[in-house]
Amino acid sequence: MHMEKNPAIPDAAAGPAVYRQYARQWLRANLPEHMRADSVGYRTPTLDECRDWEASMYAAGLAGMTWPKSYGGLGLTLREHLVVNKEVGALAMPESVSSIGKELAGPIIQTVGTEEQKQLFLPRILSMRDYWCQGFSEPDAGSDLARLRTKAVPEGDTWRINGQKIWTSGAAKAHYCLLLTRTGTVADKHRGLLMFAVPMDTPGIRVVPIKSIDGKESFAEVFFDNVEVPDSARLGAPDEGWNAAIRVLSIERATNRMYRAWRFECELRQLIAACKSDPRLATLLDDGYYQRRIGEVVGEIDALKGLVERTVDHMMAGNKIGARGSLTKLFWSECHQAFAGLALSIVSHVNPRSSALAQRARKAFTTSYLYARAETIYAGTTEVQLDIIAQRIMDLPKDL
Amino acid sequence: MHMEKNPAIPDAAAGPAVYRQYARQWLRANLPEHMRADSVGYRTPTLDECRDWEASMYAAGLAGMTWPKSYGGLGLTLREHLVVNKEVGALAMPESVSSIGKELAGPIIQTVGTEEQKQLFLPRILSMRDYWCQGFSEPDAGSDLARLRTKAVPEGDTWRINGQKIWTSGAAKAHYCLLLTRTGTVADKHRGLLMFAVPMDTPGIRVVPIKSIDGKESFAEVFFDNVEVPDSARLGAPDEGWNAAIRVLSIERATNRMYRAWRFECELRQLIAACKSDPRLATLLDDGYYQRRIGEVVGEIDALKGLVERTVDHMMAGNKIGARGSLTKLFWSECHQAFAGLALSIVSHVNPRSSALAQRARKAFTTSYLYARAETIYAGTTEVQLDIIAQRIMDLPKDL
Amino acid sequence: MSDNDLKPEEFAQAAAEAITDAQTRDFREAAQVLANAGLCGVCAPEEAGGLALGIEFALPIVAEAGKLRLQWPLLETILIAKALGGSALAAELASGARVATWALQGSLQERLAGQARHARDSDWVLVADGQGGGALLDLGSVEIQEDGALDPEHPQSWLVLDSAKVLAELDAATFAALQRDSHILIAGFVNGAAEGALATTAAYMSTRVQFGRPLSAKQAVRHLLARMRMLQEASNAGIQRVLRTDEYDHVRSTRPILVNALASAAFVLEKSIHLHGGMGFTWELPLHYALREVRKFDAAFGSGSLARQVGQDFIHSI
Amino acid sequence: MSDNDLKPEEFAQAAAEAITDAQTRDFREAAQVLANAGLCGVCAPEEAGGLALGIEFALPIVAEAGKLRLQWPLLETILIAKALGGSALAAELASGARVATWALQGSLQERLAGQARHARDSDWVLVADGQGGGALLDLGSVEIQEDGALDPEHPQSWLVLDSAKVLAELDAATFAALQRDSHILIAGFVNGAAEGALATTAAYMSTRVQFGRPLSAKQAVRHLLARMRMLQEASNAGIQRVLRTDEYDHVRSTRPILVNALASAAFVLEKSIHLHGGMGFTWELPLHYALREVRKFDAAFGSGSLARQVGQDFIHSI
Repeated sequence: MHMEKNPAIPDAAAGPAVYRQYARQWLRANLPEHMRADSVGYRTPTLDECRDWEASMYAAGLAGMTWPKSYGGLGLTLREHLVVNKEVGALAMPESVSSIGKELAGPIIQTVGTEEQKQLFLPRILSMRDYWCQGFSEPDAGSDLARLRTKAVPEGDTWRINGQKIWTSGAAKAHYCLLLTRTGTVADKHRGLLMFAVPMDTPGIRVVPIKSIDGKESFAEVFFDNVEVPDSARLGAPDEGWNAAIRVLSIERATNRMYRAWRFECELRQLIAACKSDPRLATLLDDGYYQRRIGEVVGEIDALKGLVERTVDHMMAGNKIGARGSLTKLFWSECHQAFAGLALSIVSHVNPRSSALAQRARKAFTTSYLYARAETIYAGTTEVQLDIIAQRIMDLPKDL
Repeated sequence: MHMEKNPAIPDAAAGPAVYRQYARQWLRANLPEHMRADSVGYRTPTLDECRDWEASMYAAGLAGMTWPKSYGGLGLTLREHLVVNKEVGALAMPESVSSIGKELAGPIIQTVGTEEQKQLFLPRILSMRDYWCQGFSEPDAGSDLARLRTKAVPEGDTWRINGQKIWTSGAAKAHYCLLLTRTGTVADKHRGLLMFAVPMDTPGIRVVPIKSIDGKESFAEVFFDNVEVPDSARLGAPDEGWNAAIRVLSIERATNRMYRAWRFECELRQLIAACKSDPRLATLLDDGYYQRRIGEVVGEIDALKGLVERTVDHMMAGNKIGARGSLTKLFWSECHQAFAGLALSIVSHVNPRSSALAQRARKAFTTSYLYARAETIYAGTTEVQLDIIAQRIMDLPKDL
Repeated sequence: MSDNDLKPEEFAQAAAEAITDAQTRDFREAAQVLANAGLCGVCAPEEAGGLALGIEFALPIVAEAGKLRLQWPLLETILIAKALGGSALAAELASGARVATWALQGSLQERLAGQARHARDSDWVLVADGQGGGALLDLGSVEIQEDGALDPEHPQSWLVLDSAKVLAELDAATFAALQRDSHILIAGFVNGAAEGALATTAAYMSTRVQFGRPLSAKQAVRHLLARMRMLQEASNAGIQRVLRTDEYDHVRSTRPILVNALASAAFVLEKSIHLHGGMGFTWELPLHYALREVRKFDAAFGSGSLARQVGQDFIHSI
Repeated sequence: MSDNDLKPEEFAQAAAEAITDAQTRDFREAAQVLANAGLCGVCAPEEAGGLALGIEFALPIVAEAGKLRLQWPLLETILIAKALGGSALAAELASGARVATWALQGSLQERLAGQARHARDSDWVLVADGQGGGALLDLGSVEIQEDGALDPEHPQSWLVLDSAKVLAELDAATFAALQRDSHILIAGFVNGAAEGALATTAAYMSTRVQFGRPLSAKQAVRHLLARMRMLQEASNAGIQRVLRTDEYDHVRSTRPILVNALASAAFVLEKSIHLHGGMGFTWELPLHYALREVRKFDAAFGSGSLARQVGQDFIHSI
């Protein structure tokens, strides 16, 4: 099938089928073969290759779907966002290298930023000129923000920041840090939290990478030692930024990476295609155990797609998303982690005589299994999600 | 193979192989075909048939293994008890209709009973002349004994008892109730608990059967309305009886129904034999899913046997069993409940054209599936066992 | 019916009332009550006295039936009335004069069909003809063998079809479409059963006090309930999704979501019973009826065979 | 060796010390330390310089290796030294002069064998000969292909055997007995790994404070840890049991308990990592090494094929 590399961006009014067809065609025509994780020609893309790819997606009308036109977005709705996500998921492309910027910093700045900040930051995020990192977690605080210690002290027109952050994804490459500090003391608990956009080249910032079990160094500890920033780096009034972050996090938990359900399916396809490419692995596909487990996974993927599409319907109808993102996050992470175990058990049958596609799958799904260890931890652990569902969705009394 | 119906009871000194061989031979030669749950000729045995069977087992030296000879027992060790249990488990015989007497009342009376009580009660339990029921649980107390309300008030040489019990197994057929009461008020919480052996024909006792989801009426609510018993019905001083019960319960949790692991295996054999007897069901045994699940179950059964045998070794070496019975109870109940689901899914393929053995398995394993709902509830729920393991085995601090 | 403002979810309340009423009556009276409320003919054509609505309007009705544990072949009657088109037979179902059930296993060709609910009380039964289509049979012409092992009150029925009288035939396309609809409604029914059980259990856990606190204060209980909710919601969302075509107007496969719904509902019901403790094991607590019903449908779809089929289909699609 | 009072469990402490010492040294020095402590030749005959003890004495040693995450083919060397009898080869292994590993998949006949640990550093490798027996090969004569996908530091090795030099041959009976022993030791190794992880995790949960209380105060955490303990203890009890013959002096099948140990250890390790939160996902927390090791053994036994085989065997036994 011939795929045109640069078809015209369709008018969203033409309907989801047209936009989805366009997205599908553009992505498949333009994603380099070596960036497709299910291709035998795959090699880990460089940061610049990822940046260029995402920038070209943006230029093609496939990023910033819901951001206002005035700040570089397409001004469309979650509906088109979902349509694009389905096609993003269906193709084994790399994860965004700018997810903190696009999913967290951008939405927070849209909520609490000054007009100047919006003009400055937002278009650069979409066009992949700036990467952001997130400075919320601290070594002793965990999910308990009342224990946050990083301190911001006003000194005339500037702020002096001291403290330490951990689990900061992409700190090494980031241009800005979305930094959460407190203006008072730890005794203030949840009051007095102040957010900044701190340029990462500010003197006094030191990044120490953390190696994760999947072999990556994608997160880091970040030390702030007498870091001075101007007041214009402040995002909102004290507490305003953090309150916005809480809202954004709860919305983003529901709307972020909507492609996950479709990527999950894409991975399942990759796994099966790899088995089919190799006579010995193909016999596994005749085994009732794998057939049944695959059938269960297909059912889970459909249910997950249902949760995602319902979220979009719900929000398009003007409802607040509330805590419902926890259902999607929890369901996805548990199903996908179990799938990662299943996939590992299949690719464990690969040996040096297996097909090239099977070899590729072996690497991809082994890494995926290791990475999946984090899926029940990040963005709120399983236990946190269960607490949220019990308390905020089911309204179960803790005590009479 | 010819099986002698009445071989001589061997001397335990001859070693476990001899005793096991004897037990195996005797049980297989004497259990009526219609009482074997894996036989096409099976029909639910009557209470009298069960009584006669257990009485004949006792006469054959296969019950009361560890009870003192002076009270009708065989005066042997847990080692012989285990040996017999293995063969009891390996044959699909009915559950004991006198388990409360044999597993609870008997051991408690041995611990706190007067010599007179021991002489009176113990031999009659073993010879199946008396059935006992257990009167511990109450409607509002659950596992929280501090809320026990059934009251015993001394009146001269007698006690007057008022209250209500629930989940009393076998109350309708029982001759005696092992009854837990309190002498003071609920404010005393765990103090002042007094145990009695109450004849069930005492005026003022009313039994209301409870139908369970497996269709049986094996437990009941029992109402005590101004029930008068002589002081000789008292088992131990206040608190003594209950403290003995706690010890007995913890030992029994570990040593009771040791046959379970071997019965579990016996059920798995029955299930597979039923499949093999029917061409359509036999194809399920070629399905990798069922093969793999059966393999996992076999591994679980072996681990369970290991836990049981280790308990015997441990106690034979003079150690206290402590909370370790919780490991066995929990592991058995979870594995067996999951197996019941697997078995149901297999016998769900039975239709009117299936073999007689398959029809029998359909009935047996459907009932087993329903009954298995109780296995994570009775004798301490799964949650209670997990709490015990966390606290008493792992010594996990609840607070610093 | 041309009322475009009608919303499927509005049917739930009305259905719940009719079903609750029907549950106080005998089988035949129940037929009248359910039919009079428009439930039996919700998808039947107007000329048969039906409301001519899509399957999405039957779904909330059937979900209520699951929630309320209705023992009556409502989803079967709705579907068969729909499939029979404008015929007199459809009118008899829509009016409650007749009741139909569906034997989900076997076929006319095999002369044995099974897993029909309430066959003893119903008039007609739909079976596969063994050649891709379906056949509506007069239950008076078949021998009914009941298997009460799983549910003595509402046994699974097997039908010996040696002298079956065929009342109507469904062509392969109609029968296939009807099977698709049945997957959706059965998924909706068992998911409704799970939703009802979850509500009952959460309420019980919130009011049942032990050691001075409600059981729902215990994290183990809260987390288990939350997990049950997650599964039930996911399954529900999947069912809603399969009602809709995709952006390209293709219908979606219904089997995966039925696999998911059956597994999730069984989990929710089993755990609901467990969480009720001793009470959960009594006949009195009605959750076991729902569990039996879910297990009957599970058996009807070959207990695991459906998941295997979904897996095979997906594998073949690659 | 005639000291009848020797108890297997007494070996654990001495083994732990030697293993801890070995972990500070390079591969060759480690061989000396482990051999000098009597570990390599624990089951080798006395004429080969071994202790001539039964496999039950190797078990606590190997469990310690699992617990301490020793990266050295200790269980392989112990087993191969045992199987080689009184030969000079056995003496070289018992003395630490040579180190042997075992390729658990493939065969000489297939000219490909795989899933050998530490093949790059070892001298010899045992492989199936493809006709029921085993063959000890000189690793210098085979081509080693490493697959670091699961474990870049200690990759899974595949061996191309086209010009393999055979040093010794094991007959079918010896090889079968050795495989039985290997199941026990591998089960013991992964169970030891689980035991170690559980201890680490329980300690972390008891000291890590959140919202003013240790994480172990949370019931969800306590219950998960308790469940992990149950699995680990059950698996351990099963391994101990399989060491002993039954009342009739029959040996017991070792595969079921290996299936159980591999599954339980993977569960315990995965959940241990999960319970450590963000810390659990870092390379720094060493539990991931143990998880990789368990997954390598799981792969070596065909990742699920072993459970299927156990199921088939049981089915055939009826």
